[in-house]
Amino acid sequence: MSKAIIEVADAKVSFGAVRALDSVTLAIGAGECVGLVGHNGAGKSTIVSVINGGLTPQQGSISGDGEPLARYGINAARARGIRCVFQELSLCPNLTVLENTRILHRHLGGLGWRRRAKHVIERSLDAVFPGHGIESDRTVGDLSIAERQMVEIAMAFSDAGIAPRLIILDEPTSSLDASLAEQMLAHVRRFVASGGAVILISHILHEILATASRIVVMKDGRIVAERPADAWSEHGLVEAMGSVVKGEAHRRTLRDLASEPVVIAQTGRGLPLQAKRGEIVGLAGLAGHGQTGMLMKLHAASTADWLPRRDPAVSFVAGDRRLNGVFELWSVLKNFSIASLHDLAARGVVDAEAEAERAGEWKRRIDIRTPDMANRMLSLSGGNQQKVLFARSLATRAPVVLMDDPMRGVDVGTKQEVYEIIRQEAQRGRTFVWYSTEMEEVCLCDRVYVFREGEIVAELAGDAVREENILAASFRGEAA
Amino acid sequence: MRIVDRISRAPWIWSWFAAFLVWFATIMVTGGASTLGLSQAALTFAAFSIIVGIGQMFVITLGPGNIDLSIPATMTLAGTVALKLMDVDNAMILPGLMTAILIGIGVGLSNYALIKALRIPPIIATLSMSFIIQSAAIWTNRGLRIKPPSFLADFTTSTTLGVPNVSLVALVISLAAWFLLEKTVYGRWISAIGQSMPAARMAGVPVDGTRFVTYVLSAVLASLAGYLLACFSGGAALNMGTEYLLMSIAVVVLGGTAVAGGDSNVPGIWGASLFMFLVVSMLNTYGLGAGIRLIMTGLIIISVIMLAGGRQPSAR
Amino acid sequence: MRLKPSADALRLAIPALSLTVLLAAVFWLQPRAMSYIGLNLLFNLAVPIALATIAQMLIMSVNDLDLAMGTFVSFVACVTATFLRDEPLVGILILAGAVAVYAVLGVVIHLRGLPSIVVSLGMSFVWAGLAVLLLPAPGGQAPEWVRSLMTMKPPVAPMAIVASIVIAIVAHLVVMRSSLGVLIRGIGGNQRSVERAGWSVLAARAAAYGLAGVFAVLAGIALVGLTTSADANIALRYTLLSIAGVILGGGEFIGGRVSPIGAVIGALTLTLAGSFLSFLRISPDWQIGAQGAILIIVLALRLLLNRLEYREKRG
Amino acid sequence: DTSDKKIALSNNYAGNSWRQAMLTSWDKVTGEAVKAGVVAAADAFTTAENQATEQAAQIQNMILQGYDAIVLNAASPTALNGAVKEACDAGITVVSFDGVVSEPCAWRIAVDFKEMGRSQVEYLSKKLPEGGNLLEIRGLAGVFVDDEISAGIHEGVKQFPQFKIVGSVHGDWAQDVAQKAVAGILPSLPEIVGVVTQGGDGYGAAQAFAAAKRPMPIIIMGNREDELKWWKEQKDANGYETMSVSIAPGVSTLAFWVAQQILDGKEVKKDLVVPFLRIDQDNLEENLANTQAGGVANVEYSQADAIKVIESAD
Ligand SMILES: Nc1ncnc2c1ncn2[C@@H]1O[C@H](COP(=O)(O)OP(=O)(O)OP(=O)(O)O)[C@@H](O)[C@H]1O
Ligand SMILES: Nc1ncnc2c1ncn2[C@@H]1O[C@H](COP(=O)(O)OP(=O)(O)OP(=O)(O)O)[C@@H](O)[C@H]1O
Ligand SMILES: [Mg+2]
Ligand SMILES: [Mg+2]
Repeated sequence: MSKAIIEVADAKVSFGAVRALDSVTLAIGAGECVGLVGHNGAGKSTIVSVINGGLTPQQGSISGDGEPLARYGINAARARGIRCVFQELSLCPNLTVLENTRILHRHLGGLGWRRRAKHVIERSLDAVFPGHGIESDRTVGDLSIAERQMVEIAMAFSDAGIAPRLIILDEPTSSLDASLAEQMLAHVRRFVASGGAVILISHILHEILATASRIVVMKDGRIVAERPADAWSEHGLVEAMGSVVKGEAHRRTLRDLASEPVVIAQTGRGLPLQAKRGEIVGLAGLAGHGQTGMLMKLHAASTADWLPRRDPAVSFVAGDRRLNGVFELWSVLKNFSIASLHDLAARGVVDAEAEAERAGEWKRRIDIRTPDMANRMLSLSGGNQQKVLFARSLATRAPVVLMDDPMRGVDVGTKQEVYEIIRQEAQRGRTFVWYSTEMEEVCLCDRVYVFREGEIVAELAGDAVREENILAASFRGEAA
Repeated sequence: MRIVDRISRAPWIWSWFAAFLVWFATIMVTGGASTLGLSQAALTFAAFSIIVGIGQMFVITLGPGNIDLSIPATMTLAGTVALKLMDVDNAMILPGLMTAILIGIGVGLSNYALIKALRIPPIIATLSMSFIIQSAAIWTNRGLRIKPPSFLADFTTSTTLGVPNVSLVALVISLAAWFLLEKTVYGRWISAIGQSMPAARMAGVPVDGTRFVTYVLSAVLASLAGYLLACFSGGAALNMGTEYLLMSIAVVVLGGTAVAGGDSNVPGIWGASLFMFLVVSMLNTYGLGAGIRLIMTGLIIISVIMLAGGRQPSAR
Repeated sequence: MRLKPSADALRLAIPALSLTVLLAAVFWLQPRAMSYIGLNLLFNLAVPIALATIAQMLIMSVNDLDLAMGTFVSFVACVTATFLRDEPLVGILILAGAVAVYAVLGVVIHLRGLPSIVVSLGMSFVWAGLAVLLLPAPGGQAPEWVRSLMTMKPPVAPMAIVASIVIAIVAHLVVMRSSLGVLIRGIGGNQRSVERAGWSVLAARAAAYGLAGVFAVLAGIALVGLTTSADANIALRYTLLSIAGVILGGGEFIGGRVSPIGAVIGALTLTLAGSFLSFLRISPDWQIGAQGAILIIVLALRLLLNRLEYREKRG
Repeated sequence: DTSDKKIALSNNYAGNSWRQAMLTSWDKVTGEAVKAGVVAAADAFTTAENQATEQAAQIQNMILQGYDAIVLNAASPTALNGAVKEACDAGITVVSFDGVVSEPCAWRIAVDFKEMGRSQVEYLSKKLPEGGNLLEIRGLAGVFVDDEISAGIHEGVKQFPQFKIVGSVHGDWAQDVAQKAVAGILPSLPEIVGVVTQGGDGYGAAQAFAAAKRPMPIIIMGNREDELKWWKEQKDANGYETMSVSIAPGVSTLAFWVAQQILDGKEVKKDLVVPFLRIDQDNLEENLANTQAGGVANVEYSQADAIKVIESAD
């Protein structure tokens, strides 16, 4: 290969204890489409941020067209023709399509920019998604998720002065149906054929196999395999991605729960969900396919907004700590005790001694690493914050614990400790409903519901809880 | 050093510091001769701001966008109705107080009904409500000033061991508020809601119930302040709450309570209320006009928030 | 062709509908209002309110709130009735300075991460103090040109209507059509994506505040043109009126969802609501309360229509 | 004949006892006039907040409603001129009282506020010939009446230089605000012999002096019932002497009759002066007895009174 458009060498990025990138080297040349696959949290989005200029690696170098780039940032990347479609929505929902185009292309200003922006985006939309039917004066917030994703993709391919050379697509088809996805992939192929470069990230493996010229597999922040596309099969990819370390310590002990009572149930579209006393129920499937929504529904159905409940029916462990887990102004102690105040209070007055004692107990039990529980919650590392949220939930008397991908940012050692606690608690009769994006965790469950497009599509129990089965259920439809 | 460091990080210290400075500057004019008189006056009049300020603080603690603009009208209505009911009769003191409190409960209920059922933003809901309450106050008594029962008039205007009785009442309410905030489950709940409503809900906090109680609490404290103020000043007037609109917000903010919610502060309200009274007295004493007085007040509010805003709040 | 109207159009339809209903009610109660002079009388005091509402809307479009709007407009009115008339150059300098102060406030709020509510609460005292210093007692006089501008009698439609339309169009061009307006609203919608495209959010916020200052200055000048003189308390109620106007016009406190045309309609609606009440001849005791009631009713209507919109979206 | 004429009252504020007394008097007197068929209607309108903009809109609505005359208590002497001019242009008679407007086309039933301020100092000079320190309580900053009365007081002090104003506070015409402001400044003041006021603030000042245990100065009262009652108590207890002065809320009824006379075709001068209502030591009891509990000392006018006032101005 001649000169790469962009080359990242030996990049290391960590967020606290999480090694998001561990010595990653990746080069993309003109006229190739690199497929990037890996489990959730493998570091795919992180390498994208590095290439895009949004994130400076703590170690490693970046070079473009053969020359090393010392001061690399968003504007430098854009000037080199590098564009990105981000995994999460990155349009302004209150603006129209062409106004978003204006925000993206800083040099589009001046009188009559609307006409130019309209031209730019519509040409691109027409090219990528012929017959798309999206008018450029519609507000993005009014568009369906699929339409938004189409606009984002078209925006990346649009040309308003600086022609795109490298386009990074981070799970671009997650909300597109098969025909739209095919339109996009066809455009990618055309773009690559005309000398452009593309990095394509997707969990839908056959898309990658059909489109990429080279496939890179990432796992736990490293590149573990890299081969031309025709040297891969779907099965091979799944195997290479699989992050389950099937050590003995992780094996589930098969238990007979048939005679236990059902403690929580929920019906909706798809299969009904129910969990028995002492059971660990997993919610699996690709991220964002309705698992969190299900947990919220379960939670709302068993809690009251007006009057406090003496005996809590469920408790909740948040995965998105910032949004619905941590109280940032509070100490570790108060963060821990908020859900079990009723047990620690007499006539509404919190018994400070009992509170401190209970907190001390849990601090020892799951080893929260802080010298003093009166320290600010935010002074804890991410993993330790997560432990506090676990402790908060487990310290309640609630018979059911709902967990929303609670291991984000938790390091391996801590995970093992928490798994052990969950097993013990389940043994004592507590029920867990556990959404996880990590296959290893899903495989710890007694029973697993696989979600796709907001509904439960499969129920796996006992020995059927295996990675292949879960992946197969998650991808069914696309792969068929 | 540690103690100095800790104290300088306490959010309420700035308002106390400012109040002390202004107090000192004022008594220096008379070479210290006015110390007792000024201190007593400050304690007396700060008491009313403190009582309404505490109510407003509970509401502001609920998080961004929560503010009670119906406080002045509630004060007026409670004062008017209670004094009319008591009609200078010492035997009616308790029924009068009960009526004032019932009015507070009614106002709080209506406020939260508008906020919750009609999804009207709290600012506009409480404002609209305040117009209706004001009309109700006019309608009940057409602004006639009925004298308070003699016992109440004496009680509110006299002192115990040199400390004004109304400030003792404010002290009791403050201690109760402090206790509620720091020691009870309810205090934890409002602080949690103010920091993050979704997180509070997921932690099992009864969010609607707590918010409802808080709006009721604010209105009840406002009516209590109206009741006391009407007795103190010799009768309810239709405009008697007016200046407590901005005052109630200002003392909360100056007192170090986070406007973004979740972090409230009772001692700070004392400092800020004393300060707000003393700064007017000082500027009056120095013979400064209304214009300068307003400008200085504004600049001081902004400087206090700039000073307090740049620091990391300490762990609670 | 799409058949379903966009959310923007619906957002506008709600306030427009309330205004129409209210106007019909007013015409029914008072047919005399249905004339050139009648319309002017109904609406001319809405012109400064509309300008102040646009100013508040600009601040709200970057997810902030200005509690000093009323005192600032009063201050501008005092400057207009004194300096702008007697020494136009000094007057213009003062007003330009005031706009600059607004821009600086935007910078400070962004840099220090301060809550806009508190900063503007503090500023409201400052503006009020300056106004009292300028005009300790009501007085001053409107500059001739301002007065004649505001009392002009254009053909076809009365000045109040023409001015409202002009304000709506200009604000629409600035906020909805210009690049700067897009940027400002972008901050309200998704600050991160604006940053990610390489823009300076600080500069954009300062621009939003500065622009708000300009519209608020225009509000003060227009007000003096109508009242012929000023006093330090002349526009205190504009703070809450302007917020209510933005909300009535379909704007939201956060998310950068605003509508200048809606805001102008909201201001007209609020003014008309007052007239409607006085045509109803409510007992003086309850006239004040009725103002609260009408605010509640109009906002409740908004909720109802929002529900319809929501159902439409899902359906 | 004015039996088919409609008159409106435009009132800018309803939030104190004086305004409520004014509205009550209006209601009573005009109600009888309407019943007797003197006029067709006499409706009262009031605005929520004391704001000129709101009142201007109110006047414009009255123009639309087709009233023949507008009786006006204005929020600002100048800021309503635009609306008043429009009313005049529409052929409507505008009669302003208490808060008068400067627009030439309107009639003014004015109280000489300056004189009201000056006379306070004159009274004090008679009671305290050797003079002394005075405390001034002002009204609401930025409002016309406040500025006028204060100017009169300062004129009076110039005239009687044995007095010196050693402190000045804003009481916003409210007892509780006045009480608070006086209590704040009092500790730092030397001995005070007299308090000059603007009405609605004397009782609050007295309370503040009592609370500070300072000798009670001569506090000029403002005709409120609570003030008169306190004065009476002091008078009975220790012979306390003072005077009380204010504009009578019933002046609204005078304005009503003046408007009716103008509509009837009478020639009326544009500027009429009503005397302020003054209560002295000897007529205190009589006035107190005639004042509603919690209200304001009042005088209501009849058609004949109005004709007398009009004629005496010629
Ligand atoms: N801003 C951040 N702060 C802390 N941790 C982060 C941050 N961004 C990413 N991480 C962590 O870095 C790791 C790699 O994340 P990355 O987003 O690159 O994963 P990914 O491969 O894109 O996963 P997915 O398939 O879910 O998109 C994850 O463990 C994630 O939790
Ligand atoms: N802002 C802070 N203020 C005070 N102490 C802090 C702060 N940030 C981190 N610490 C302390 O420094 C230590 C190391 O933090 P760091 O986030 O690197 O931990 P970590 O190794 O990532 O932990 P974990 O394995 O649980 O993720 C933590 O134990 C924490 O108590
Ligand atoms: Mg960590
Ligand atoms: Mg990713």
